[in-house]
Amino acid sequence: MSEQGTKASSPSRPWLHRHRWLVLRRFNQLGILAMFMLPPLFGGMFAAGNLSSSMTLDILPLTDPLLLVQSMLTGAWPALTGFVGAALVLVFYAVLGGRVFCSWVCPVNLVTDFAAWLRRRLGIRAGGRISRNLRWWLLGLVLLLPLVTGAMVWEYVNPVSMLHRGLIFGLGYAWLILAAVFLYDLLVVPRGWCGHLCPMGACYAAIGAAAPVHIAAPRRARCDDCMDCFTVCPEPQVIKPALKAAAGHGPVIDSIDCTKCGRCVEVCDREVFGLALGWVGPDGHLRREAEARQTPAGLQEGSA
Amino acid sequence: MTDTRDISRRDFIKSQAAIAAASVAGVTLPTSLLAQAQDQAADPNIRWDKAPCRFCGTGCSVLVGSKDGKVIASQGDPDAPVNRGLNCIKGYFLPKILYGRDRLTRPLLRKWNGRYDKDGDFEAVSWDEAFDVMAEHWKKALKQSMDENKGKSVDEMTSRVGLFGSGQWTVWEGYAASKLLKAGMRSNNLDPNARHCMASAVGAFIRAFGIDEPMGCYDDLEHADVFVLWGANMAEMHPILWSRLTDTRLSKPGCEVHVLSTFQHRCYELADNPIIFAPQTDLAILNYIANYIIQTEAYDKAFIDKHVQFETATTDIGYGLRPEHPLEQQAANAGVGAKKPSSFEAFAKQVAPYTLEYVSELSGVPKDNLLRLAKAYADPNKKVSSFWTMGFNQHTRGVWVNGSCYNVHLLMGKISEPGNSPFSLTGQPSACGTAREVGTFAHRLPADLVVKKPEHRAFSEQVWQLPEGTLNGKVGYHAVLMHRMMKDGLMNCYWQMCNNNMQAAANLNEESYPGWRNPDVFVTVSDPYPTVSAQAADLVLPTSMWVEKEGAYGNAERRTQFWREQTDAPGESKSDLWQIMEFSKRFKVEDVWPPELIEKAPEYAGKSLYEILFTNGEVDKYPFEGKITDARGNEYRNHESRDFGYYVQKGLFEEYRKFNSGPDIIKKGHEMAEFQAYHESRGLRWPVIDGKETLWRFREGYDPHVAAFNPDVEKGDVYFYGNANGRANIIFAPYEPAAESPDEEFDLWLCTGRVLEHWHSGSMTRRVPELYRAVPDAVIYMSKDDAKSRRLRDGQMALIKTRRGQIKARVETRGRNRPPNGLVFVPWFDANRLVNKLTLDATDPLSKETDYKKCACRVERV
Amino acid sequence: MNICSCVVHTHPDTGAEVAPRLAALPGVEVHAGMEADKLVVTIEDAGDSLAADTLGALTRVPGVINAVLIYHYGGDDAAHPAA
Amino acid sequence: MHRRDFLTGLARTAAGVGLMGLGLGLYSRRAASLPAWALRPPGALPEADFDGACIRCGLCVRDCPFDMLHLARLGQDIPTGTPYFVAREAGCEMCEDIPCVKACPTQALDHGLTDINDADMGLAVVSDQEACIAFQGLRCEVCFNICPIRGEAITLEYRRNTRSGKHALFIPVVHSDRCTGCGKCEEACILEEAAIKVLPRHLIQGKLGEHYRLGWDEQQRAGGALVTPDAEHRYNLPEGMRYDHGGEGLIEAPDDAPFSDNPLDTLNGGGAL
Repeated sequence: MSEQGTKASSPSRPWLHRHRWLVLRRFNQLGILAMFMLPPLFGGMFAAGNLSSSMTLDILPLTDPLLLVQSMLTGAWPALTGFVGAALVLVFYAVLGGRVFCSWVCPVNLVTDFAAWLRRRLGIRAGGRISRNLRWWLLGLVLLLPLVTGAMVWEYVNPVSMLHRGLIFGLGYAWLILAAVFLYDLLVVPRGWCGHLCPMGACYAAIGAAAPVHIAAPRRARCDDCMDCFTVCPEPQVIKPALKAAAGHGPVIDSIDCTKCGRCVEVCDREVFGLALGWVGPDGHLRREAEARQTPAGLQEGSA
Repeated sequence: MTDTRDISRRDFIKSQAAIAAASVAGVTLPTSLLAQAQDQAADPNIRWDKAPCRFCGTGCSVLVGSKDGKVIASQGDPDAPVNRGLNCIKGYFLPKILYGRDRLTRPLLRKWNGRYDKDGDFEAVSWDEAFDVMAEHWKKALKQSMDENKGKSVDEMTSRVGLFGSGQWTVWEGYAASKLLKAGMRSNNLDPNARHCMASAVGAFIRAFGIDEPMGCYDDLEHADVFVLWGANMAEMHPILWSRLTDTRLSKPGCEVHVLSTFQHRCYELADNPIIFAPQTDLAILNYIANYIIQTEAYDKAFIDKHVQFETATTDIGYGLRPEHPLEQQAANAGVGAKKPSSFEAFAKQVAPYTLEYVSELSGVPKDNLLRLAKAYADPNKKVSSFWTMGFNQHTRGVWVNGSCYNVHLLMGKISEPGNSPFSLTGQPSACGTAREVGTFAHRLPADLVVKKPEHRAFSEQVWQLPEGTLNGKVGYHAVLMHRMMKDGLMNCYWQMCNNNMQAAANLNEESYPGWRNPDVFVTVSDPYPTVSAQAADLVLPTSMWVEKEGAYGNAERRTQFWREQTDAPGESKSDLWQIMEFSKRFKVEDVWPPELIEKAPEYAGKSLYEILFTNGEVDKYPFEGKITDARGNEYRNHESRDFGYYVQKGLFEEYRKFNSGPDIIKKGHEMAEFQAYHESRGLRWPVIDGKETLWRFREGYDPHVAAFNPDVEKGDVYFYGNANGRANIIFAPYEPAAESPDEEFDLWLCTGRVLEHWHSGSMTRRVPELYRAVPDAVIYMSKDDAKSRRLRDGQMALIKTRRGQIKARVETRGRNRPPNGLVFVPWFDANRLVNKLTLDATDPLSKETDYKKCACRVERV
Repeated sequence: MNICSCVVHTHPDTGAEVAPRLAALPGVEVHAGMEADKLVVTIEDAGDSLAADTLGALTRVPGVINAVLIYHYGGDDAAHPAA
Repeated sequence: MHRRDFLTGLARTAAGVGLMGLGLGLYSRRAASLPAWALRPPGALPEADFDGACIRCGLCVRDCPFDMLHLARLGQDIPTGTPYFVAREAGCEMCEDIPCVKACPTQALDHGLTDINDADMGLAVVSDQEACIAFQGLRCEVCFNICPIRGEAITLEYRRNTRSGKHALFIPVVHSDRCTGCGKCEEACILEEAAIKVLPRHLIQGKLGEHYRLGWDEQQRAGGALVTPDAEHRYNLPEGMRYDHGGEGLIEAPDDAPFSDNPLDTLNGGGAL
């Protein structure tokens, strides 16, 4: 990595350096929206449809696997393009890490990040506490309802698909649901939607459970407990084991909840965090490193 | 003091009383009574008056309801004999044509830096400025014409000004225009858009019968046993007549309908004998029928011996293109209309080659269908009515094919009696009343008189109080020739009224547009709406339309119908009549007549054309009281009479009657009733003699002229008094190919026409939102096979090309028109897709009418 | 000008028979109700027989049980109310 | 204590989620109902199945070359995010290649629909004879003219206009077995309120009683009588009369008189003269 070996940079790092991942993410999120909204070029849309299912350049089909499964649970059988699209999405997120969707693609992330930022700025101390596992319950519910009712019930309220579709095809009253999410995140439960409830996020988390792309804290020794990373992290519970080496945990953030937004990497003045590629073992170490450690010539931490 | 208003008021109260009683008794009243009560109760302040429909030549009557100076309601006129309260979809929306959002309200002149400039943008100007600029151009052109005509006889005079009028003009507008151009400016360059419409029918009427317009009337629709439609899509173009024909077909045992066209259209739904023939082979089919009648000796020998004379047409007459066109160079007798005397035997020999086998092969029509058609004509016990419109008329051999149809009827004696009728229908509301009867053609004068005959000119000069030798004896420029002359710079002023010739004339790219935009030409367009023509003009004059003026139309069955001014036109709009008369004030007789002519009438020296033509003691004879009052006491305005100070319409009509009803007229047979009679009736069919209408002409009993011309006539016999010998002419004409046929490069026939929902260029109907929604765009009707072989599917945008231009339109293979393989049909109403960029300006050399039905095109994927 | 309407009750099943008899009276029109034996009738002044007189005459027509006046309009003819 | 907390928490969560599920389920019942004026694109599954199969991606909307399809927004009376069209605004143009169906990544628009003429988006019905001007004898027939299944889905029935006495009526008649519900007729109807309307088929289509068969259809299908054919009939008839058992009934034998009934025919015909 380029930053390897650099000394702790000055507190007055340029803004762009402190937000380089954020800028990239926003660029990515808005770029994807723009692709769907570009007027038809050369006789066809650049990307047609929306995140539920799309067709890019008349050749690349992409389909949301959770939606497809819901649809199948109602008893419907998708067309081939639907299957191919879902498979491509599955492979993509299985490799890159499922919740990359949440931080790099999902439009609701813009809303909830804004709520989080505002909350920090205004110093709002929201007191609500609900279980972060609730999303798994909801995922179960989302999958159960089609089976019982024969309808894709979640789609009547799903803020994620509603916002993306609304931005492309017209919002209607969908802004009310988005406003609810925003206020809920701002005033009731911090990171309440993405970090606690969203069943899509849960689903993507499950998809990327074994992904070989991770954020890690290879230079965790440098940590001065400034708590900057905890403040910006949408799923702060994922940092602690890797950063604080609790119970012998390795430096890799191995929780499937990590959205790989990279905020911790860029906010840390001591450059504690970085990327780590490879399969991770149950102890929070990359497997090959764990193996290497057993060999005499062990590699230094952070050589990822 | 019990007038009609009183009666209707009483009816209203009575219906209210009955409703009150019925509600108490708990019984239901007849709906008619309820409706009456509701209508009246809804708005008793609506003033209802009659008017003929603004659209086709059928001549349906409608009742126009106005309130507070605005037309707010309409209904079919239940007392009208033509339509009995019915309308087609266009008639249903009549009031809306007045209120399109983009009505023109002020004169618009192309200007640059405050001055007229041919390349400038349109700016609003006053009427004064508009007419000043226009008159300046006209005076210059007229001066040049006068110089060019110096020393020429009247038979050689040409003119550099022209007026293109309309079969939608009111009778008096046509009459006033004729006076201004022919009498005032000594220019015969006056032609109506009826040239595009039924000039061929006129030509054939004159050649066969010596007098214009059908011998039958719409009552033939109830009396015929067999209907034959030749190139007439009555189902869409004459909707109300079609419903009468359909009713007869449904209710009369043994009635049958034969439909002939080059593609399948709505009429085929009712056809007992559907026939699709190869374009142009109608000539051969008619000769086959004549041949069949002769071969089977079915002809009416007595009738032929007594009433018919045989002639033969000059052949190989070219295609009315520019003289340097190869087709004209090749033609042996380009443009020759002369007929040679012939005989029954010679005629029989001439049609003999048109055997069933040959014609079936040539036309692509199965023998059985041809035979069935021929038998229907040849059956002496069946009354046959043939109807035709543009399929016959817009034809490079239009006069021939019209005539060949008369041949068949005359061979059988099936003519001039109820149900036996060769009937040419018209497409415009007053193609007959204005264009033909008033004679607004380049070769005509009012009431069937022609400019070529000195005695006709002399009579006209006498009626119009002109010095001898005023009228020009040389036939003027017809519609197509006008465009050619403008392109060539030989005609420099052009005034288009009441039509849309930039959209309507053929070969827009090569002739119309270059002609109009020629820097040496000044084009004025009078129209209520910004049409394609207005876009191409130099001066646009806002014009009152339909019931915004007092008017008169003559429909296809010789019925003349009047209406009163119901409402004001928006802004500064004025009627065509007002414009013509007002414009005439700009010219002193010295501007238009050479001194030697003025010398013959010294009292005219220094006078304006307006004074000579309109305040001549005849036109200004009837005073105007400031309003027109009908029998029920309703009052109407009349903006022309208000401005000019006398009852203009009445004066013009009564002077016009001197041509058709005066004691010393040259051509009898067009007699009309007095002005007021028409305001009191639902139209009268001429000749009107002693107040009585004529239903079938040329037959004793029905037509009083027969006995007058031939005192020895037998009871119920015919006499064709239009010709001096009392006989009608059977004129042989052969099959000759079309001007342009499909070849390898342009492999399809292109046929153009109309649809039910839109009328002509759509300038009115496309401004009715409902009609626009019903049929928004012109499409390319083509066969599924033709579409498939060009990799086109339904609804796809395609390019249609000819040697002259190209347009884009969607492909329609499932629509109302189903062309056979090898032919496409494109309607011309759509100002966004000008199909006349594609068409060829080939005309019938005799009638000068363009063939819009045949040229070669290609259709390809965009 | 007098115009009035009334409901005329007839003997059972004779509505259709009675209607033409009523219609024969001056100024009388029968509009409906033949099948219900309740005739809806309007009466107007006709010549010198006034509507009121005709109304009285209705009851004397055979088959009629009684006649009930429902609506009366008595207006000035010349006024032409614009309504 | 911990275990108890855990269990209570679990129960609470489960109950909460269950309640939410119930609420969602109930809401979905209401939200899933499709109003009669909204029509689905060609090939759409029956509404109950469609709701489950459609993943609200809008690809059909994007691939419609005529821009007549819309995706429902939240707040409309249509299941949010599903495609629909309103016949009065713009009907389906019935593209031969059915791009909307091809675009569908699920089978919500049935990929088995390959001939657009088999589509079933709804059914047209002439809903108001008093308003429809064709029933009054006016020449309109816009619905007939615009119908893409020309002469089959809408035909014209000719009747006599007894009021005028000499005109025919051209009455539009919709045939439920051919109508695809494309909505062009309703779109084009020139009245202020359309008198022909396209509605979901289940709302208006009738059905013959299970037990009843149409005799003539059955006979045609079977290629002959289903029971023993009728015996030959003979009749007592006066001279000059025939009786056509299967068709016309009593027939007067052709008149052999040498003269036409109309003396004018004889006079004008000339004959042997």
